[in-house]
Amino acid sequence: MTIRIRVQNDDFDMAAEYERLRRNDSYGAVVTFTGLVREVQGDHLQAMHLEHYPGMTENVLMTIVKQADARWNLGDVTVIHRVGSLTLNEQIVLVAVSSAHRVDAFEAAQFIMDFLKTKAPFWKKEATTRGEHWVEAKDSDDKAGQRWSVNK
Amino acid sequence: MTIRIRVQNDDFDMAAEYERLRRNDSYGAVVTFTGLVREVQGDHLQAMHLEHYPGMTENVLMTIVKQADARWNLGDVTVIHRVGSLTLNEQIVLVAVSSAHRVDAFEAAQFIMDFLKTKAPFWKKEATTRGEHWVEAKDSDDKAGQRWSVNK
Amino acid sequence: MIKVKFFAALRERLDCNETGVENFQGTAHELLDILKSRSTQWRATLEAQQVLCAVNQQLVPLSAEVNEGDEVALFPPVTGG
Amino acid sequence: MIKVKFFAALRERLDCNETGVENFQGTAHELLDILKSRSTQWRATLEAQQVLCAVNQQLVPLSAEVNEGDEVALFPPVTGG
Repeated sequence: MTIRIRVQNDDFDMAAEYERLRRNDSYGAVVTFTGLVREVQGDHLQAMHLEHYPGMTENVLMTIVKQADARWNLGDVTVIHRVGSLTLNEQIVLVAVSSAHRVDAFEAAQFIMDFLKTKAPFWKKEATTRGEHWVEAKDSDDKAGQRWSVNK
Repeated sequence: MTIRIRVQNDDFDMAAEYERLRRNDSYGAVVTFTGLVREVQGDHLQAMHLEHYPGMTENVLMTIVKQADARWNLGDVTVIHRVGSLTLNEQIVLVAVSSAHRVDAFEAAQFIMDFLKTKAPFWKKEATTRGEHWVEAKDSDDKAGQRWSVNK
Repeated sequence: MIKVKFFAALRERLDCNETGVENFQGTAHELLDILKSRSTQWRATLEAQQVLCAVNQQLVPLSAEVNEGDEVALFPPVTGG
Repeated sequence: MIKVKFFAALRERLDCNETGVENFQGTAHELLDILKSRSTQWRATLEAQQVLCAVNQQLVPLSAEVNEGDEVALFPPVTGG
């Protein structure tokens, strides 16, 4: 199993990351999740700034991936999260998981995203035509994280 | 919403399909599933042949995607499934879903794959060093399809 | 006439892509019985495994009615994806 | 000395990236109380929203012990992804 964790300012090449994961004869399933900067409803987004806690971020992401690997039968996992200034439609995050079986790949990718959203020290600040504000954490993300604590 | 359904002999370009879906400011989440020809355990795969029922296949895939769209809040959906002769590590199927929210994109992509596996008229035949055989349907796929019939 | 198509393992074992059944009125199950009665080999093949049925390219249970001019397809459980 | 880092909205509202607390022994909750007592503005900011705590880059509950030389971080609920 190869785990790749990256926290970076630069954009990432989703196609190259996918190609890296698919080149293994044993894994028949690849699931990717990509998060993009989207428009703010009823307003116009001018920029998004992503702050993080260097050092802690990478450790938390690695811990989350290792928890997923202990729970499902996984091939390779890549997690890339950008920080710094982004604009509308830019890529923020990529989670890519390969596995012999599709259910493992789907569930592990969801698990990693759910915990990234609730445990990894990233914070988003949006600048719109009405000014700057820090994005509020969502209850729905806490709930998404909690569903994995019950054995399914 | 744009729905793209393709049943084709030719390989597909996963990166181009992803780029098509991500170019929309309203959808912040893209989930992709790719199925690949994988090695047969304890044997060596020489080729895979995929047969389908022309006409019916496209209709079934469209019906499945429309059911997903009725159930979740989706952006665009692309389903591409290959037929004919494939070799080890080739791409078989792509399901790509965009949405404003990640949970919708994840669940819809899983739903589409679960029903594709149990309702769409495709059949796989594997050729290994021990001869040719039709792949048997899996109980686990029936179960994966059934879980969507209970309201969650 | 009812046009009947076969796919995958069923098509190979019957050595038949497509056949016709004349003057038929009844359910898909009854149509299957007529096909089984064609030969011991057809009976054996059609009874050896689970057979799914589509009428006019829609999956249906074997209790479904088949009408003159319909396109019926018989095939094993699907294995795509 | 305990090094205390602040992030995101907390860092901006306190106008402070990092501070130090001398001769401290106790829980993260007690450390937070010391920081609140620095000024009415710090108290208001640290009481206005949910504050999460990491000790040596591990998320911990506020009941966790903080020891000499630890790196403590205080921040709002995370919003990445």
